[in-house]
Amino acid sequence: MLPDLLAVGVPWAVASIVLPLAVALAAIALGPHARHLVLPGALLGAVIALAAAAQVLAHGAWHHAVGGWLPPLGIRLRLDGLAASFLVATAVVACGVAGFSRRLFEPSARRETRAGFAFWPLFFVMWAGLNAVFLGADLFNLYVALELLTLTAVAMVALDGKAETLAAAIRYLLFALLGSLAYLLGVALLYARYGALDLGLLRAAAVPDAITLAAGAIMTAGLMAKTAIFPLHGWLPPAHAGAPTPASAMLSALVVKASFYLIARLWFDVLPAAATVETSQLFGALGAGAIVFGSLLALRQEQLKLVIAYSTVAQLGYLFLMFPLTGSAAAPQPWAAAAWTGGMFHALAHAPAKAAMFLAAGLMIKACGDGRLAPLAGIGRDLPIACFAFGLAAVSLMGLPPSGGFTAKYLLLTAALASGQWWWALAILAGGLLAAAYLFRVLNRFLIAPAEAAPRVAVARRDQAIALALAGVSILLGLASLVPYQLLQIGRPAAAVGGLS
Amino acid sequence: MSPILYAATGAVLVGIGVFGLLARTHLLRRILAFNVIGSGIFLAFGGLGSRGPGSGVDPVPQAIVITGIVVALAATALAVTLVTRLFEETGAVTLPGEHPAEGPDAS
Amino acid sequence: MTAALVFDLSLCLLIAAVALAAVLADDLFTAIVLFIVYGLLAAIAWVRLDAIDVALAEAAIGAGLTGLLLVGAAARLGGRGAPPAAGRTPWRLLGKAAPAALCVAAAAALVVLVLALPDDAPGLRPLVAETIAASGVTNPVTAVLLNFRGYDTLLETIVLAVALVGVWSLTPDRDWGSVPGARQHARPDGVLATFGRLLPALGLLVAAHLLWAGADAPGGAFQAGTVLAAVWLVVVMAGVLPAPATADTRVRLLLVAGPAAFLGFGAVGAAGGVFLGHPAGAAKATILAIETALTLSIAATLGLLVLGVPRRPA
Amino acid sequence: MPVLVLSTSLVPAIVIFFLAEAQQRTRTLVNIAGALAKLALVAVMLDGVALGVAYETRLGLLPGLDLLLRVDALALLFLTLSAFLWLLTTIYAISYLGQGPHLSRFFGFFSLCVAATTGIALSGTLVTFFIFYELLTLSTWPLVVHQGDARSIAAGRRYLAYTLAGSAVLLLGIVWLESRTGPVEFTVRGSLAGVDAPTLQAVFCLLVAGLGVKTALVPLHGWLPAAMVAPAPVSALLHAVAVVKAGAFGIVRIIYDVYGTTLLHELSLGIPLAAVAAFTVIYGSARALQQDDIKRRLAFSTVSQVSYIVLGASLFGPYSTIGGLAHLVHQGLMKITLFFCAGALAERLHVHKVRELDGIGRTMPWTAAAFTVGALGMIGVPPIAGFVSKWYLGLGGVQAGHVWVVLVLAGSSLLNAGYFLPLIYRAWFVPGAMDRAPGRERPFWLIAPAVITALASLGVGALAGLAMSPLGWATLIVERNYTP
Amino acid sequence: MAAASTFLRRLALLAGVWLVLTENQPSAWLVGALAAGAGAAISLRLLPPQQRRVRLARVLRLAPGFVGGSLLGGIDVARRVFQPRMPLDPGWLSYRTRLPAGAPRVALGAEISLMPGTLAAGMHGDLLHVHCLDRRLPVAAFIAHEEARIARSIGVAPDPTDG
Amino acid sequence: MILDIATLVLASAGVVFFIAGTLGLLRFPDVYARLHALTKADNLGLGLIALGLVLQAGNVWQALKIVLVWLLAIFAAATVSQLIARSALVQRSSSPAARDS
Repeated sequence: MLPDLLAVGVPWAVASIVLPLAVALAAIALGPHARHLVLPGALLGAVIALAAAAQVLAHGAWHHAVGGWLPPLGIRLRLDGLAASFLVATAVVACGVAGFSRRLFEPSARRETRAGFAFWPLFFVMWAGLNAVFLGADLFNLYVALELLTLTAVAMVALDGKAETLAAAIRYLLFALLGSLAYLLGVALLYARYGALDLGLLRAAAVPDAITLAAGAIMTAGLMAKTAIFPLHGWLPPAHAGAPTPASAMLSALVVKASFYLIARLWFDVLPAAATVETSQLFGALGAGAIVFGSLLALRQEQLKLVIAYSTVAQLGYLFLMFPLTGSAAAPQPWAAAAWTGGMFHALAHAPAKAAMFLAAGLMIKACGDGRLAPLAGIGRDLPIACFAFGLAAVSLMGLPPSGGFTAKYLLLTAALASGQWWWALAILAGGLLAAAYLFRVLNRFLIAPAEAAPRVAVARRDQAIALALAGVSILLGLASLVPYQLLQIGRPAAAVGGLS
Repeated sequence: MSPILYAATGAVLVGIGVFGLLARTHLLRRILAFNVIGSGIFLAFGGLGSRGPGSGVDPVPQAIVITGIVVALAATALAVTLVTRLFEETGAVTLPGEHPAEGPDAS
Repeated sequence: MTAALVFDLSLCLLIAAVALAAVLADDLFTAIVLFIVYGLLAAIAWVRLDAIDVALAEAAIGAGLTGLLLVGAAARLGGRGAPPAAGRTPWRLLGKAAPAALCVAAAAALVVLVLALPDDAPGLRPLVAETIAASGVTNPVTAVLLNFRGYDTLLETIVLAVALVGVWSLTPDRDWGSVPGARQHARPDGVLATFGRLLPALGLLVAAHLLWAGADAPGGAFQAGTVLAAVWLVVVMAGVLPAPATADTRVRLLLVAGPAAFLGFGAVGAAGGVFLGHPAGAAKATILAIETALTLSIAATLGLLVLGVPRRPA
Repeated sequence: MPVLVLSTSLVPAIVIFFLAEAQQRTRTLVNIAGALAKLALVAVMLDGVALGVAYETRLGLLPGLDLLLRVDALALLFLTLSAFLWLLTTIYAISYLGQGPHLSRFFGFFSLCVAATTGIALSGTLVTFFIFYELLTLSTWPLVVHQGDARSIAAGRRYLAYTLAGSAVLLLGIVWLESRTGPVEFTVRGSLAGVDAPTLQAVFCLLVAGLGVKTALVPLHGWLPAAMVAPAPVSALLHAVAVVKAGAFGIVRIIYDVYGTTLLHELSLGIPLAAVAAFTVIYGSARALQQDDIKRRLAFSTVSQVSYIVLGASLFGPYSTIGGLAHLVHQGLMKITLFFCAGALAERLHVHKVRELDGIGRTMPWTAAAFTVGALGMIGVPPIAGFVSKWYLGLGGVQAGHVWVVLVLAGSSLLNAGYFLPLIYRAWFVPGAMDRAPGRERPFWLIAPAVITALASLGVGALAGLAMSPLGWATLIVERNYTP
Repeated sequence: MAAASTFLRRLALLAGVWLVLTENQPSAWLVGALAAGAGAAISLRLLPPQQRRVRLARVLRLAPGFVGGSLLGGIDVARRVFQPRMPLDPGWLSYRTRLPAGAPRVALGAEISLMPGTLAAGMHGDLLHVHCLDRRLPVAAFIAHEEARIARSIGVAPDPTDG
Repeated sequence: MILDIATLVLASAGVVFFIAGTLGLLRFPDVYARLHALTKADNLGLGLIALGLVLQAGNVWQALKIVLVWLLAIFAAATVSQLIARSALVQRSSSPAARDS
C-alpha cells in the first residue's frame, strides 16, 4: 500500500504548496476560528513533506509539468533530493513554530486580534512560498515565489508594530526588493538570450558568454542581498531580532536559505560552466568574511536576540564556502560531492538549531521581561528546558559533535583539505571557535548564580519542550545523517561530482 | 530597431532608478525609485521580447510583465504603509542613521 | 517607417527625461505627479510595442494605483520632505556625484548588454502560436497567464492577498476592527457623490467587457479587477457607500474567493494527475470562471490596498 | 554489547535530567544502579576479551564513515578504570554535595561525562573518538562552573578556551589525515602508507597538540589548575577518571593504533614527544612545589603525573609502554584518593591550604591515612602502584637506549617527595589547633571511597604480578597488539 | 412599481452600452445580460428612483447646445493661450441656483465647466462657486440660460430672473 | 480617400487643441485658469480626434464605441475638473479673499 502512495500518482510536491496556501486562505476567511486549523494543517504539512522525501528515496527525482505544459511554454516543478530535504527541514521548523505560536496569537475573549489575524496567513503563505522556491524550476516563477517570501517576511518583522521594528522592516524591504529586481533583470536577460526560463533547458543551452555571465552576476548579487551575505548583511540583525519570536525563527532558519538555495541552483544547475576559479574564490571570501565579522559582531551584542541574529549572519558564511570547495565544471575539485553535500547539510542543520535557539530565547526574554543578556543570570534554574534547548542548538551551531552542524563541518573541512585549500579550513575552524565564544557568553549567564532571585514570568513547559524538540532534531541530524545524506545525493547536480571516499 | 530602443530605454531607466535609490533618503522617493527600476526592467523585458523577425510580440514576456506589475504594486502598497506608519510613530521619513531631510539632495 | 522611428526615439527620450525629473524633483508632490506621467508614457511605449494588455496594466496599475498610493502617503506625511531653501553646497554635489557616476556606468553597461544581444530572438512566439488552439482562448497573453503559466498567476494572486494582510497587520492596535481608509468628507449630494452613484453601473459593464474580451483580445482579470477597484474607490471616497470593516466576513470571503477558486481548481487537477490542468475541451469555460472569481477578488484586494490600514475616527 | 555499556551511563544521564530537584532518592538509585550495571558489564567483557572475544557495534554516519564502538584490551583497561572510579565518585559526590542546588543538572552532566568517557574508551575510529571527546568537553563544562560564582565562570571560560581550541586543532589534524586516507580505523594500521612524510609529521603534531590540551602537556596545561574551583568530585573526575585520561588515552591510540611505532620511528617523532612529556613531568612537579593551596598542588601534580603515560608511550619500547598504560590506571587510583581526601578535608574542616593541615592526622585519621598512601604512591614508594609504573618506565627507557628517562624519573620522584612529604609530615607530626576534635569523619560514604581507592592503590601495586592486575593487563595489551 | 420600471429602463440603457462595447457580438450577449443586470441592480441601490423623471428626449435636446458650447469653450481657451499677451481677467462669481439638489445641479456644474470661460468649483448651500476666466464676459446671464435649459429638461421651472 | 483626409485634418486639429491645453497648463497663472485650459481644450481635442476616428470605423458599432469612449471621457473630465477646483478652493479657504478676488 505504501509504495503505491509514494509513487507519482499522489503528487506530494504539489500538495506541499497547495495545502499551506489553502490553510492561509482559510485563515484569512475564518478569522479567529482559524486557530483550529493551525495544528492539523501544520502536521499534515509535515506528513506531506516526509512523504515527498520518501517518494524521492523510493522512486528518485520527480518532475511535474504544471498544467500539463512542458517547458519552455509551461512551468516545471522539480522534486529532487535537495528539494525534498529542504521541504522536510521547512516542515519540521514550521511545525515547531506553529505549535509554539498557537497560544501566542490566541484571540482574546473570542475577538480577533490584529497580530492573531495577520500571523497565520503570513505564516502559511511563507511556508508555501518556501516550498515553492524549493520546488520551482522556472526562473520567473521563482521570482514570484521569492516575492511571496519577501512580503510575508517583512510583514512578520513589523508585526509588533514598534517604531524600531518598523524601521527594520523597511530596511529589510528595501534590500529585499532591490535584490528581487536585480534577480528579475537577470531573468530578463537570460530569457532574451535563450528564450527559456526553465532551469533544465537553460543548462542545456547556456554558454558562458558575456550576457550569460552578466545575467548570472546580477542575479547572484540580488540574491546575495536577500541572503544577507557579508557585506550585504546590515539589514538582517535588526529585522530578525526585532521580529516576534516565531517570526524570528522562521526568518533566520528558513527564509534566508531560500535565496541561498537559488544561488546554489543557479551556479550548480544552470550555469556550471560559468563558474570560474576566481568567482568561486570570491564567494568563499565573502563566506569567510561573513563567518569572521558576523561572529565578532555577535560577540559584541548586549541583546540576546541580536546575538542570535548576528550568529545567522556568520552561519550563512559557511554556505558560501561550498562554492570554492566544489569548484566548477571548468575546474572541478576533488571531493566536490562532500563539499556540496556539506554546504547543504549545513543549511539543513542550521534550520532547526536556529529556530530552537530563537524560540528558547523568546521564552527567556518573556520570563525576564527584558531582552538584554545581563538579566538572564541564573535563568537556568527557572527555565531549565529552554536553556537546555539553547545549549543543544548551540552545540550544533558551533559544529561540535554529535550534531548536524558537525557533520556539515566535517564534510566541508574534508573537502577543503583534500583540495588543498587549507585557508578555508582555517576559516571554518575559526568560525567554530568564534561561535563558541559568543554562544558560551550566553550559556555562561544561564549557570550564574544570581545574587538575588530575579522575578520571572511563568513560561509554559510545553513551549520550552518545542524548542527542545527542534534542538534535538539538529542533534539527531548528526547521529542519523546517513538517510539525509543519501537523500541529498538524489538528483545532485553534475557539477558536484566526486565521491566521499 | 524600435524594440531594442525601448529595451535600451529600460536599461537607462534602471540606472535612473538606482540613482534615485542611492541618492535619495526620503523613503517615499525610494519607493518611487523602485517603481522606476521595476518598470525599466519590464520595458527591457518587453522590448527584448519584441525583437527579431516575424510579426507580433512574444506573449510570454507580456504575461510576465503583467504579473510583475501586480507584484510591484503589492510590494509598493506594503512599503507605503510601512513608511506612513513609521512617520506616525516617529515623525521620520528616512531610515534611522541616514541623513534626515536636509538640503535638496536629502529630501 | 522613419516617422515611427522618430516618434519612438522622442518617446524614449521623453520617458527617460520624465523619470529623471521624477527622481530629481525637489518637491515630493511634483515628483509623484511626474511619476504618474511617466507611467502613462510607459503605457504608450507598451502600445508601441504592440502589447496592449501590458499597456492597460501599466496605465491602470503602474501609473494609476501606484500613483494613488504615493499621493495618499505623501498627503499623510503632510508635506514632510519638502526641500528647505538651502542651496546646493559643493560637498553635497560631490556626495551625489559618486552614485551618479556609478549609475551612469551601470546603465551604460546594461545598454551595451542589451544591444549586444543577438537580433534573432528565440522567443516563444511561434510555440505559443502553435499551441494556442489547445489553450481555450485566442488572446495569447491570457493563454499564458491563465493556462500555460497559470501557476505564476496563482502565486501572484496570493501575493496580492498577502500584501493586504501585511498592510492590515500594520494597523495601530487601537484602530483594529474598524474601517480602512481615512474618513471622507464628501457631501452626500455633491459632484463626487453623484459621480460615485452614476459610475458603478458603467464601470461594472466596462470591467465585464474587459474580462470577457480578455479571452480573445487585450484585457483580462487584472485589468477588469483594476477598473472595478477604481470604481469602488470612487464610490467609497464619494461617501456613497462606507468602506467595509476589515472583520466583515463577506469582505474576507470576497478577498479569498478568487485565489481559493484558482487553488481549488488546481488541486482538483492535481488529484487527476496534472496540477492546474484544464479539462480538455472545457478550457475556455474554466478560464472564464476562474477569471471571474479572480476579478472580484482582485478588485476587492486592490481597492482595500489603496484604502490602507483601518482607522478609527478620532 | 558496547551500546549496552554506553547506555548504562547515558540512560541515567537522560533520566536524571528529567527528574525534579527533590527526587533525591530516585536520583541516587538511578546513579548507583547505572554504575553497578556498568561495572558488571565490564566484568563480563574483561573475561571475554581475555579469551579473545571481540565486541563491536557500527552505526553509519555518512557513507564510508561509521560510528564504531569496539571493545579491545586497551579500551577495556580505560573502561574498567572509569567504571570503577565512577561508582566510587558517584557515591562520594552524593555525600559531598548533600542537599545542594541543581543536583539533577549536576548528576545528569556527571553521568553524561562518564558516558562520554566510555565512548572514548570504546571508540574504534578517529571520528568516533573525536565525537565522544567533544561530548566530554561539553558535559564537563557545566560541572566546572557548577557553583555559578564569578570564579567558576572564569574557570569555565578558561577551560573552554583551552579545550575547544584544542579540539579545533585535533579536528584539523583528523580531517587532514582523513582527506588523504579516508576514515581511519584504529585497528587497520598501515592505511597511512600512501601519505607523504611531511603531511604525516604535521598531522601528528596537530593531533598531539589537540589531545595535549586535555592531557595538560606543558604549555597547554593552563586550564587545569584554574579548574580547581570546581567541587571536589568534579576535580576527581577531571583528574583521575575522565578528562586528562581521555587525552592521554588518545595519544596512546594515535601512537599505537593510528601511526604505529614503526612509522613514527621512521618519521622520528618519538623523541620530540618524549622530550615534551619529560619537560612536563619536571615542570609540573616544580610548579606543584610552589603551591600553597592543596588542590592547586594536586593539580600541578596531575600535570606532571599524566605525562608519565605520554612519556611511556612515546618511547615505543614494550616496557615503557606497559609502564605508561599501567600508570593510566595507577595514577587514576592514587590521584582520586588524594582528591577524595582533599575534598573531605575541605568539606569537614574547611582546610584548603597546606599549613592548615597541621594535626589532621588526629582529627581525621582515616582520611589522613588514605592521603598518605596516595601521596607515597605518587612519590613512588614500593609497593604502592606508583612505584610499579615508574619502574617499568625506567626499564623501558633503558631498554630503548634513553637513559635520561631514568634521570627524569628520579628527578621527578625527588620533586614529588618534595611537595608531598611536607603534607604528610604536617598531617601526622605537627600538632594542630585544639578545637579539632576527632569524630568528624562523617558521613561514612564521604570517607569510604578514599579508603577504598587507597587500598586499591596498594593492592594493584602489591599484586602487580597477577594477570588481571593493571600491569598484567597492560602486558597483555602490549603482547597482543603492539608487539611488532 | 416605480423601481421596476426604473430598473428596466436602466437595464435597457446598460444593455445598449454593452452592445456598443462588444460591437454587438452575439457570443457576448449572455455575459452582457448578466453584467447589465448587475449594473442596473447596483445603480438602483446607489441611485434610487426619484420623483422627477429624466426624459431622454429632453436631455437629448440639450445635446446640440452642449456640443456647441464645448466647441466654443475649447476654441476660446485655445485662442487665449496662443495669444502672446494672454487676455485674461480671472475672477470668482457666486451664483444662487434654484435647481433641486442632486443630479440637476451636478449637471449644471458639469455643463458650465465645458462652456467658454466658466468653471464650477463646488457649492455652498445654494451658492454655486464659479471661476471665470474673463470677467468681461456676461457670465451670470449665460449660467442662468443654461440653468433654465436644464430645468426645462427635467420639468421644473426656476425663476429666470434670479441670479 | 476623402475620409482619410478628413480624418487627418480632424486629428491634426485635435492635436492642436491638446497642445493648447498643455500650453495653458504651463502658461496660465493659477490652478483654476489651468483647469479651464485643460478641461476645455483637451475635451475638444479628444472630441475631434474621436470624430476623425469615427470616420475610419469599419461599422456602426465601432463608431458608436468611439463616441461612447468620448462621452465617458467628457463625463470624467467635467467631474474631475470640478473636484480639483473644489479641493483647491477648500485648501485655500483660509484666505476667503481668494474667492472673489
